[in-house]
Amino acid sequence: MTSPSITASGAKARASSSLGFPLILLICVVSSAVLYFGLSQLDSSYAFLAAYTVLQFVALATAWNILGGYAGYVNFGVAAFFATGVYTSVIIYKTVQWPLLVTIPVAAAAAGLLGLGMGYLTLRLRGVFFSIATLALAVVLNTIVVNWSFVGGSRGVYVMRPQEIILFSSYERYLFVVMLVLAIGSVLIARTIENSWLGRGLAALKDDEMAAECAGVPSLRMKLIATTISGALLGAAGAPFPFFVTYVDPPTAFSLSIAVNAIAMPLIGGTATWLGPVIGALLLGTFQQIATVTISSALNLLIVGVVLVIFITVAPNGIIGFVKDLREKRR
Amino acid sequence: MTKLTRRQTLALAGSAVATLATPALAQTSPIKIGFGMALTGGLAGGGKAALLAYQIWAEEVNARGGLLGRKVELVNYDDQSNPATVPAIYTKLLDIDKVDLVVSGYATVPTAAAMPVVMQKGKVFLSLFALAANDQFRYDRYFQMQPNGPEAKFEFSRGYFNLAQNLNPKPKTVALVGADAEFGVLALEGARENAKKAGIKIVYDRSYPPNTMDFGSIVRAIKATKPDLLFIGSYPPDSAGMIRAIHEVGLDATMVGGGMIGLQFAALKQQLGPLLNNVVCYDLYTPEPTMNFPGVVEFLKKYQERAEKAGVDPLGLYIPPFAYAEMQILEAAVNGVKSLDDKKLADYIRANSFSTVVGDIKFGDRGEWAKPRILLIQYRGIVGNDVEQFKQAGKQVIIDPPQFKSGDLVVPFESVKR
Amino acid sequence: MGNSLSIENVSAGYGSVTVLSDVSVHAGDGETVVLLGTNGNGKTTLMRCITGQVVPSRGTIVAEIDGERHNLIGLSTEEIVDLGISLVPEGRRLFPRLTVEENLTLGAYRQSARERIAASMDFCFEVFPRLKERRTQLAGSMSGGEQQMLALARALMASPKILLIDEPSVGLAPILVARMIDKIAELKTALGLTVMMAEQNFEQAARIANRGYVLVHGQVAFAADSVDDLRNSDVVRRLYLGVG
Amino acid sequence: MTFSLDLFSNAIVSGILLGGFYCAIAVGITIVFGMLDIVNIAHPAFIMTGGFIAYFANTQFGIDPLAACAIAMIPAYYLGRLLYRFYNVAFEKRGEESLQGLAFFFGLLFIIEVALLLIFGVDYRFVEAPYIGPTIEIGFISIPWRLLIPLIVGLGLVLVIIAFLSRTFIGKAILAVSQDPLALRLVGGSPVKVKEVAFGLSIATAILAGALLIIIQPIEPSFGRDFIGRVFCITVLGGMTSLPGTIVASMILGVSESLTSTFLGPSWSPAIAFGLLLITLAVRPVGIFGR
Repeated sequence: MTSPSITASGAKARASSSLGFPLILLICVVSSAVLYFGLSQLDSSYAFLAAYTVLQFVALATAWNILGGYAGYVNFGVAAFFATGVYTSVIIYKTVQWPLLVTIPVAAAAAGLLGLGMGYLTLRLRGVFFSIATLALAVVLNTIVVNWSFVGGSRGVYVMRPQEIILFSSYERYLFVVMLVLAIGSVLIARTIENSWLGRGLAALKDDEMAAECAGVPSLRMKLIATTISGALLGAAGAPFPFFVTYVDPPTAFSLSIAVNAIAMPLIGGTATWLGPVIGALLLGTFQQIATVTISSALNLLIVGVVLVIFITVAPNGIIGFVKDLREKRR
Repeated sequence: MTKLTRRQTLALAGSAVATLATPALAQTSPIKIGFGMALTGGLAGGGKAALLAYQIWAEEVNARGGLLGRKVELVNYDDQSNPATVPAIYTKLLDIDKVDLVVSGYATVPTAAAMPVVMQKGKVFLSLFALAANDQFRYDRYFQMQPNGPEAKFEFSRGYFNLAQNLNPKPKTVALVGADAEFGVLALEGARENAKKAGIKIVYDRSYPPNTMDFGSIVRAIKATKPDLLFIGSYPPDSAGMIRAIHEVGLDATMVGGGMIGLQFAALKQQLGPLLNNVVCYDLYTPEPTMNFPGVVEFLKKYQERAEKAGVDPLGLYIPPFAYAEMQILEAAVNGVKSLDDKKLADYIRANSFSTVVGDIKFGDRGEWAKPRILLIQYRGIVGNDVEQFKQAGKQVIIDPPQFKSGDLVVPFESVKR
Repeated sequence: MGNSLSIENVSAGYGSVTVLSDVSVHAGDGETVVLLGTNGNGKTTLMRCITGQVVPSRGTIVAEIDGERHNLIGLSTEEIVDLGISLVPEGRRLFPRLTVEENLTLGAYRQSARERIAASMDFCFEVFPRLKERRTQLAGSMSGGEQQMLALARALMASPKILLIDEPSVGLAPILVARMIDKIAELKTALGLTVMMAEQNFEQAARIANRGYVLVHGQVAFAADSVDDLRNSDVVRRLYLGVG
Repeated sequence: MTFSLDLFSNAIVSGILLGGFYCAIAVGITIVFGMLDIVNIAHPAFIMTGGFIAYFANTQFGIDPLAACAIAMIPAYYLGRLLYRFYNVAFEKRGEESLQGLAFFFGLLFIIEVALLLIFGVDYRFVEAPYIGPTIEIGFISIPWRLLIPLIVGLGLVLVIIAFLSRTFIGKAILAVSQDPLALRLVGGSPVKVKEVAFGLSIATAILAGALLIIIQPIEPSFGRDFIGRVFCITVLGGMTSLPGTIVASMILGVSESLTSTFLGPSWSPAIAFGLLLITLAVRPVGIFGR
């Protein structure tokens, strides 16, 4: 019963890889260049900051999807990894003051390590147990940060942006470019995983873990790789955050809205392929950004909730799945 | 009404001609004041009340004919109590909406997140209840409305320990307890120092996490140390929880209270009612005769009439007068320099003293009030749970500082066992 | 007033895998019909088709209950059970963390059965005194034989007209298999049931069957009008009796 | 912190009192999440709804908060059934309940929370009742009625539900569906109908739990989020499907939080509770009472 579905997802993966990697890379580079110069034309740092927020969600949604979408392991503890990135950044800022570009890999490594550790601890758990364990992890980390005065503890910590930044006319632009690179990097990594033995293995696990194990898929190793990469990318996306808000306290770094968005966006876009989270994040992120500055009341959140529920109900496989269904029907 | 407004407008417009190159255009386009405000999430209670105060001010100003002959328009967005939304909100306000002036949202976190954006544009920045937010930035166009003074953390407990020190017999021990969040930690830090200075021994010193449900075990642990004084640095839900637990466990001490956020709000006053008797707490304004600044009664009346419809605190004693005063300062400064130039405005605000509904304000180091004015009040004669009684004088007696004092400290605090 | 079951030209499978092709099987009023065949030849799938767990890709399944004809295809499992067709499923599928008594009570889920729970339970305890002894024990903690008894008793609680039994002998010691088959025969006579039983154990099944079918690779390889015909058929001899 | 018998016994009592309340908030989750496999993370939002119903009835009509919510449990039960029917058609029938269903409840959590915010505003709300305030003294142990009532009602609620599940036919069917939905169909029961009843029951318990919450402390709409973790933690610790397990797990959580906050300092108590959960999941993933 399982072998047909494994081959099916394998076929799907091959189909999406019909666009070669160099071509995708080229598209990314060209589109980001267009985006950058397009935003520059607007002559406003608002565009860059708004885009930063949206791109941060692209990175988070993509990173979450590596474990949640491909392997079907729902990570509720996105905030734990994001905050690990945030606080690694804070620690580096308060001690050695390395530049952001050096901070990001360190933050990614720290969050990746956390992912590996969490994987060892919890990956034997199936389904919702795993999800709850990740939620607990976020609470435990939150408590540790609250009690750790060096990183500001519960009072929070100020992070000053550097005065000058080479090559860029403003720090907002710099932050934007950093997040753009992180988002594209995450997407490329996710896409590479999807088309590799790892992606096919994870898809098999998602279909039927027991059968996959019987068929010789090294499930634990695969899941550990997936949690590590997913965690690292989530952490990397958190590293620039202190410089974005300049003041970080635990409720901000462990914010529920981060977790909600990182999960809702892939679901709205579609979890099966790398494109789903990207579309979901672009749509929902942009929508939230617009709603914040237009509706700007409690209704804003209400609308996000309603949109989410409607989408989930009408298009349960996300936008990607919906479009695919439409095409198949037409055929 | 219309006639009056027009006449006023013309009168003010005359003065504006001197500074503005295009007075005709200026008359048609309003002065936009932008800010993000917490209308949802954890800070929304304060945020919505502050927004109402701003709105009352804007209506009044417009009824008087506006600022510099131009109407005033508030442009505000909901920051959802989430600092991550703030940088984008302020850049939108400044770049896209082209607001003329900005003020901060409610509380520290959103203020801090707005700082880099505001600083980059060189805007004058009045902030509302942001604790020591400028200590790091050292921005010279920043002014803060909460009367903490430059050394905020000591102020929340200064009056408390001053009074304690002078009691006879002098209290020997103090228990410190507070919420594990920004304010609680800060208030406790200050209390620790003040206790040391006053020569009072700390016998319990712990913080509890936000969302703690049961304070019984904490209060019991405190009671076991038999402190003479109990100083609390808490947030709204836990302020109520602590006071209830104190009565339930039966903790008696010379003085109980201190830095409890939430007791200033109608909801908690009403709920705790008689349990508040003899509790001491920091406050910023209470309707005592010593605080009868010009305009404050009228403002509160207007606010209280509209509070229910706006779904905000029905008394509005804590944040709204200061939010209103903030706008009064902005108004006075704009009228003073007859321009919207940020540098001139900042220089003017720094140099002058302002008469507002919360008294005379002069700014000092880092944009904090030059002289701190945190009040220590004591609840007296609270009967039942009627919220109206808190509008009267004599219920929230000011016991410190001396110049606003309206009554003497009454000791000891005795728990009500029912 | 007959209770019979007619399966005509049924094909079914899972996804792209076809398990049954063009199977026609019939059980007349009061008959005991046995489906023979080794593992993986489609007996369980056929049972699932009858009980609505698998929807056939083609063919018809019609049950006649008290003279009234019902088309079973398209009905849900619970609707089919509600008509008076009970299945003792492969692997028994008891509620392991409920007691014997609770399992039996739930067996009488049908509206018409619920009214006589007490009487049905008394009957079951009479037939299976062992269950009475263990009435408060959790079903999951009993031995295989006891569990099979409970599964059978639970199916009877629904007061069925047609009883389907899928592999009652699996996992049981030979002596228990014989006893179980005896019980089925006894119940069938007592209650006037129409029985369709899938079984691997030819000798035991043959003791109580009126007729039989042999399923091989999802097709009816042989349909016998009597037990003797079965015993003499080449297919059966090849499959079961080790005669070549 | 120095140890004393007085403190220790009071901490235990406090923990048990708190545990009683935890029972009431967790019982609904144990039913839907543990037994029916529905990850209703919007459950805390229903608890908040209950709290605000109590608030509304109490301030507008002077009705006792518990009485108000006891009445409200009836419409809540039917609302819950309706909600499940929608969930079933939209997600379970399509076999997409795990991920999409989760997101659905996420969205619902937001919608309810904001709806409460729009109706009741952002201020902390509270109720008045004769049992809020007084305390019983037994020797050196003090028991506030404010916490004792939730303990009694919370435990009572769980016991009533245990009795309901083991004594009634539909109750047994709910237990059966949690063990083997297919087997239930084979005896002629419709899992959908049974789950509908159970879901309605779970929502009804949430409403009552809301009354208990607002008796214990003032609430505001977004307060419920804090419970998501705690509630699931209790259910998992208790072994998912076991209601007695839920009681024990609630007590363990309550007592461990209380002991930690008395002797180690309160700021560590959430980490202790969740640490306990992480260890349980790692060492014995089926929980204390799991089989």
